[in-house]
Amino acid sequence: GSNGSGKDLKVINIGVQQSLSPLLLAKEKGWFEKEFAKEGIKVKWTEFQSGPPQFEGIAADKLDFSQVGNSPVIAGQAAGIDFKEIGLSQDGLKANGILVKKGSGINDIKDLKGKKVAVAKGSSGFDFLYKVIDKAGLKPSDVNIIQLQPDEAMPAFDSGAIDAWSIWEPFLSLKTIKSDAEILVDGEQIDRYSPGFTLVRSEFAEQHPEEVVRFLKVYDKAVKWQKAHKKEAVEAYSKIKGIDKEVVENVLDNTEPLNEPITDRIIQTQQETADFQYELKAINKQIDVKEVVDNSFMKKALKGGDDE
Amino acid sequence: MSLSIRVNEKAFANGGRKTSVLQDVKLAVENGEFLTVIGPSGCGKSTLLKIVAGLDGNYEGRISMNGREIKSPGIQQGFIFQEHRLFPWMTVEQNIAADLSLKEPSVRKKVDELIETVRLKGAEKLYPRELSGGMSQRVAIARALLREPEILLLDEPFGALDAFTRKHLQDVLADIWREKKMTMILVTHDIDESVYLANRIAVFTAKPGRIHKLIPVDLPFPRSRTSPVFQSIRQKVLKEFEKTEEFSFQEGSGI
Amino acid sequence: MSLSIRVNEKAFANGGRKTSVLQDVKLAVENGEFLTVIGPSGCGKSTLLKIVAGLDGNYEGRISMNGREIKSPGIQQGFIFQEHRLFPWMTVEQNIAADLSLKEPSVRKKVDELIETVRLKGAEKLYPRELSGGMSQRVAIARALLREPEILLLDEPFGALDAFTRKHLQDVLADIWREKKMTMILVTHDIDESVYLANRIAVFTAKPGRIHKLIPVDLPFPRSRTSPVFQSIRQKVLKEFEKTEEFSFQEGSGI
Amino acid sequence: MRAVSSNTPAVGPKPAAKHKPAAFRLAWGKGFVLPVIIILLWQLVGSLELISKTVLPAPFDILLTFRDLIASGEFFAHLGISIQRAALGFFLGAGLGLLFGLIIGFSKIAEDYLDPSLQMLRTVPHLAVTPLFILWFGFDELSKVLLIALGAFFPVYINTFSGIMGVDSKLFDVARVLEFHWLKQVTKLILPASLPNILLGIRLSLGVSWLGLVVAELMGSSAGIGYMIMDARQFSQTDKVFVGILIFAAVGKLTDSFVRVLERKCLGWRNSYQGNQK
Amino acid sequence: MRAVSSNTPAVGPKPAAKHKPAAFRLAWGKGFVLPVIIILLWQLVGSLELISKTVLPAPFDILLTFRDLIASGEFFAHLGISIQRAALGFFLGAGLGLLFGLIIGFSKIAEDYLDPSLQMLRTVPHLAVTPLFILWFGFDELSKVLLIALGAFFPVYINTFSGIMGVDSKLFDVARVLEFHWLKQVTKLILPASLPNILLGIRLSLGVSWLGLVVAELMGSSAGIGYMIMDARQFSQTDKVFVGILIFAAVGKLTDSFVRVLERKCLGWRNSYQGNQK
Ligand SMILES: Nc1ncnc2c1ncn2[C@@H]1O[C@H](COP(=O)(O)OP(=O)(O)OP(=O)(O)O)[C@@H](O)[C@H]1O
Ligand SMILES: Nc1ncnc2c1ncn2[C@@H]1O[C@H](COP(=O)(O)OP(=O)(O)OP(=O)(O)O)[C@@H](O)[C@H]1O
Ligand SMILES: [Mg+2]
Ligand SMILES: [Mg+2]
Repeated sequence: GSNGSGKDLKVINIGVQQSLSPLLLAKEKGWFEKEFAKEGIKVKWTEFQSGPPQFEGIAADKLDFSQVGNSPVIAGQAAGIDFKEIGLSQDGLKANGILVKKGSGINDIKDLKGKKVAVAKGSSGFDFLYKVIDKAGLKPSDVNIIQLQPDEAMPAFDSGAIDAWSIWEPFLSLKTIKSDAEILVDGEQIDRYSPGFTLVRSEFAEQHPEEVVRFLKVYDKAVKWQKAHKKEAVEAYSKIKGIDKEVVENVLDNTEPLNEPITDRIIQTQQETADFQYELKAINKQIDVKEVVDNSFMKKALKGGDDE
Repeated sequence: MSLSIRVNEKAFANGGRKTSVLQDVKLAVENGEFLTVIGPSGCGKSTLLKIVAGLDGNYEGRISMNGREIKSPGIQQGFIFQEHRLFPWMTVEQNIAADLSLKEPSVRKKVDELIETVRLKGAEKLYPRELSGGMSQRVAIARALLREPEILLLDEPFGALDAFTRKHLQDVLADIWREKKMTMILVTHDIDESVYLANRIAVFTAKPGRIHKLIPVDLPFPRSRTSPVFQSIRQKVLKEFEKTEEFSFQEGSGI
Repeated sequence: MSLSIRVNEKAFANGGRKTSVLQDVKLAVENGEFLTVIGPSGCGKSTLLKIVAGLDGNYEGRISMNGREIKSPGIQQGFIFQEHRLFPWMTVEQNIAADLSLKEPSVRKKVDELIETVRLKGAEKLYPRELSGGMSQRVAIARALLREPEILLLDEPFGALDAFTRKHLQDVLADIWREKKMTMILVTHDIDESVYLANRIAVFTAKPGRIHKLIPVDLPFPRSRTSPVFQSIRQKVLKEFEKTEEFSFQEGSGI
Repeated sequence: MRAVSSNTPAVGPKPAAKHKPAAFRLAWGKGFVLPVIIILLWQLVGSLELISKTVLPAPFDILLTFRDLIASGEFFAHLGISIQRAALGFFLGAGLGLLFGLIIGFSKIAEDYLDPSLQMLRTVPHLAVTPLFILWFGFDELSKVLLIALGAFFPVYINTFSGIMGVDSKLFDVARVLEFHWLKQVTKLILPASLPNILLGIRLSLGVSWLGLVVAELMGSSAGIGYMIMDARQFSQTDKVFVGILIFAAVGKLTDSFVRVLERKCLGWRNSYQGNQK
Repeated sequence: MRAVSSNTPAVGPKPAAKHKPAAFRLAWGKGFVLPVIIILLWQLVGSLELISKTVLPAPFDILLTFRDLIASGEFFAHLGISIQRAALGFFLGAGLGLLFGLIIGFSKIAEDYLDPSLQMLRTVPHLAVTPLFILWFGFDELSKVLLIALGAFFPVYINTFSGIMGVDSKLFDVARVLEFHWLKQVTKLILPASLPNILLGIRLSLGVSWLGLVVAELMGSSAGIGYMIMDARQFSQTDKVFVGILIFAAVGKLTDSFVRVLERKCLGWRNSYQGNQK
């Protein structure tokens, strides 16, 4: 059934965030273009700085595929946006952490009490920070939480205006390599996933299921290529983004790309996060995160191999 | 019975207080008549002219031309304003042509003739800020003359001119008036001028402005300023005018 | 030898072309003298007055008062501009007081007196846009008189006034001149006026403006306009003036 | 056409002059026609569910959200702090703008040295300088107020400066002849003459101050309408975003109307302003 | 004090009048004094390593980054696309602003119905309406250009409108007496009379268009100076951010200077403008 419903599809819209994802590699190499050209479909890339605009794009039918972190996904679902999570793109175990300055006297998560900690609300770092606070046996009110976007938190962190910073990659690598910062705690240490997901717009998936599979296959190729050609991948990212290879390598180590079905373990973590966000009134209704998970495409993609 | 002016009342709200400026001004101006208006400063002459031109509709009364009420201004009622009112972004010739195109040969020719007439040869390309007071006034005169209106309303058009240019332009005006048979209403402070040009002189009083006296001037053209009849009319106007001053000012008139 | 005027050359760049407006104007004005200036429209009278006031420094020559060069304007050289130049955001009385405070009793008193003198009682609170042409001119006169300058430069101060108000203010001016012993330079188009007020009359020619003739007026005050001496001087001025017109205009003068 | 009716208001028999308040009310009413039509269409589109709610919630839903926000007290807390920030920033920025505009308009030397630098500063994007503001001023109220002030500065500055440049040199000459002290030159000549332009600058600045909130409240804030909007956007709570947008529009319009009333009061002497009354 | 020197330029013996080009060059030079001082101080601070490089890189480092960006061709690609977007947005926005300003300034009816809505639109924050733009116009150039146009619209609109309100009613009367066709009223009276204000609006609009790039290029863009800045910010490449900021400042200043030259040319008839030449 590669024809039929595929007939009226002229172009697919892929959103890519400004982070180091195999999607970028595939984009550079033109793999998606090549694959979809077989069906006469064009590929349109749109770059984003953060998650929420991508949901706006999905809601407006202007975006078909994208990759987003755990927190925006929950917000998107709570807002009633029609999408499906079709794959796990990373587990994010080491993608989140809390940075402190070396010699700052904060050596344990308990020391965060009364300290100024920067975090961007609604980000994965936000959720992570609350988890850390909980783990340390503190209450959120024990810590002076300051809401700052990453690029604003950075000067604040450098100038000592804040004591700690709950942040994700590539900032963790950047800061630890380029300046005198160290990671107080990361997700691995408190066993906290910050998963990332591959999304598809629901309507698109219903109308063009085979193209969704095709997308996952190409993405799988990119993921595998990155794992197999680590050096070249580092080289490529470094060139595309203009950042140091050393940093890129570190980032890649911490954020290993995946292309897998979404496991129950991940779903459970997500549900916890969602409940927690509801508790905080960040989202205004209770959601069941399972509802947006759809592993069927991934299963087809992974077992099918080369079906053409 | 061509131009009929009836202004029962014209008032301004000056700082909340209503001040009556014109009252019971009734005038019938014949087709082709030359009426001059004199009166003390601030008596409402300019206000009357603006009403006649259709520039000010807020009055009680009715202005009609050949039976039709004048409600809005137009090129049929030419107007030379007391303060020149040139467009500062236009040169002398552009100001005279105004909305007409100087590229049109007929306009060009007429404009050039008028520039000659008002003695502004050589100043065609100057902007208003580069003109002397009298030059600006002459531009305004040329602008109004270009349109050859049926009625021409002139508000002290020669006030800023020297004696000779003034006399020259008075004659120009008289010539045009006779040739084109325009109806003219001219406001002036110069009694000689009013006698020299008018068929009839309206002498106004002040506060509120009313017609004090209408004095006919039955002299043939061209008129001689030194002739005894001229001088006697002049004296008469002066006497009537003096009375209006007594109405409005208590202090000695200083003459 | 109080006020010495020497303008070798004053030119304007009109559209790139340099036009000479004044040439070789040399005048010594005595302390307490009353000089009137007449000349064809556009000959440079206002320009000269501005130079004397220190408003225009771009000329070749030198103006000095009691030996000191005048380089900038100031209250010692009062100026009544040809176009009134009132501040549109100030009422009549505020315009007269200008930078002085009306709350000060001495200023208040003088302003009230001057308003009476220029016959603007009742119009104190009006804004310039609510004034007639003549009223505005009188405000400008009052503003200049308030400061009692040493030299008063008047650029056609009575042009927009009716005959009686004009005569009244001429007398007011003559009184002030005699009382305060001011030096006055008055530009006018009214030959009668110039003879009535002046010690000396400067007749200008045009293109470029030069002094054509200096005519002394040796008449006692108060002067009578009808006296034969007055009339003979008037005739002389007229004749000299006529000559200047012939210099500058080819066409018939129309008189 | 308004151009045809520039008469000065007169005490005349024309009814138009007498019923001004009614006319005024009518003019007000007219202003609502377009918004009401748009809102009705919008509600229609929303009710027919033609567009996803997340992208464009219907007016009625927005109203409900608005009610909830008011009921919870959240709304007025946000509004209060935002107004405070915007007002502080505006007064600081517009005040300095007026001052610099006057100084630079007044003195050629100041213009030569300062104006080019200020013109360069004008097109430096706010979003790009926030890190520097945080570095220099921290993330407290100060840096937010300063960021707003930075935006509010320029419209007033440029309009004041240009207003002064536009003052009729003939009136300057009068001031010179009357030997106005420089202070009098400013208060009696320059300020009144450039008032139309200054008020215009103030109107633009008020708008900019208000808009500046969005960027200012992005940084280290947890209250304010700008924060509310951006926070709601993070969570795709579009109805809340729209409540914010509507408040921005309403407050913007209100302050603007206020300045225009001021304009009408202060510019009574203008020979031109009459045109607006009809 | 400039107020003291409002003479019209004259062909006179004063040397000042003759050496205008030199004076002009000098004035230009003066404008650089302040920036140069600031840059030197900044370099000093940078060289002494008083401030972290990631927060405030030294001018020299910025220069090096700039050189690299130029060498790689990346810079001109970004600049080109940004200029194109800003220019399109500006022409669209300012053009419509002029049109609406004229229409609404000309007709009282249009004012009553349209102006209140436009004033409300004016304070709707860009960042908050981007979702709507995405919905209506997608992520393509169109929505970016429209977003910029939205910002560029208002300064020209308000300045034009207010410029028309400020036209001397005495000149309107002349136009009525001469029975100007409405088109002539616009071209021969209203446009020239409000030109000073319109040019002012254009200056402000140019600035806003340029600034609008930052927000416009935040949404689904992968090229442009605004994108470059925000992208570099994501990765803490502060030197690149500063290159962007400096380009913003430089282009802003350049376009502004251009309009001011235009101003000087178009407003030669003004009796007041002379003040600026000295
Ligand atoms: N727009 C206005 N608002 C209020 N009052 C006005 C207005 N225009 C004129 N006036 C008043 O109306 C009266 C008459 O003014 P007008 O200009 O008609 O006088 P005029 O006879 O032309 O005087 P002049 O000979 O001095 O020009 C004056 O007292 C003036 O104060
Ligand atoms: N700013 C200026 N720029 C260029 N030329 C000017 C300027 N001011 C005056 N002129 C020219 O200088 C000449 C003299 O002007 P001025 O105003 O001194 O004449 P005037 O003798 O006062 O005339 P009037 O009696 O008509 O007022 C005129 O030809 C005029 O065109
Ligand atoms: Mg009058
Ligand atoms: Mg003159």
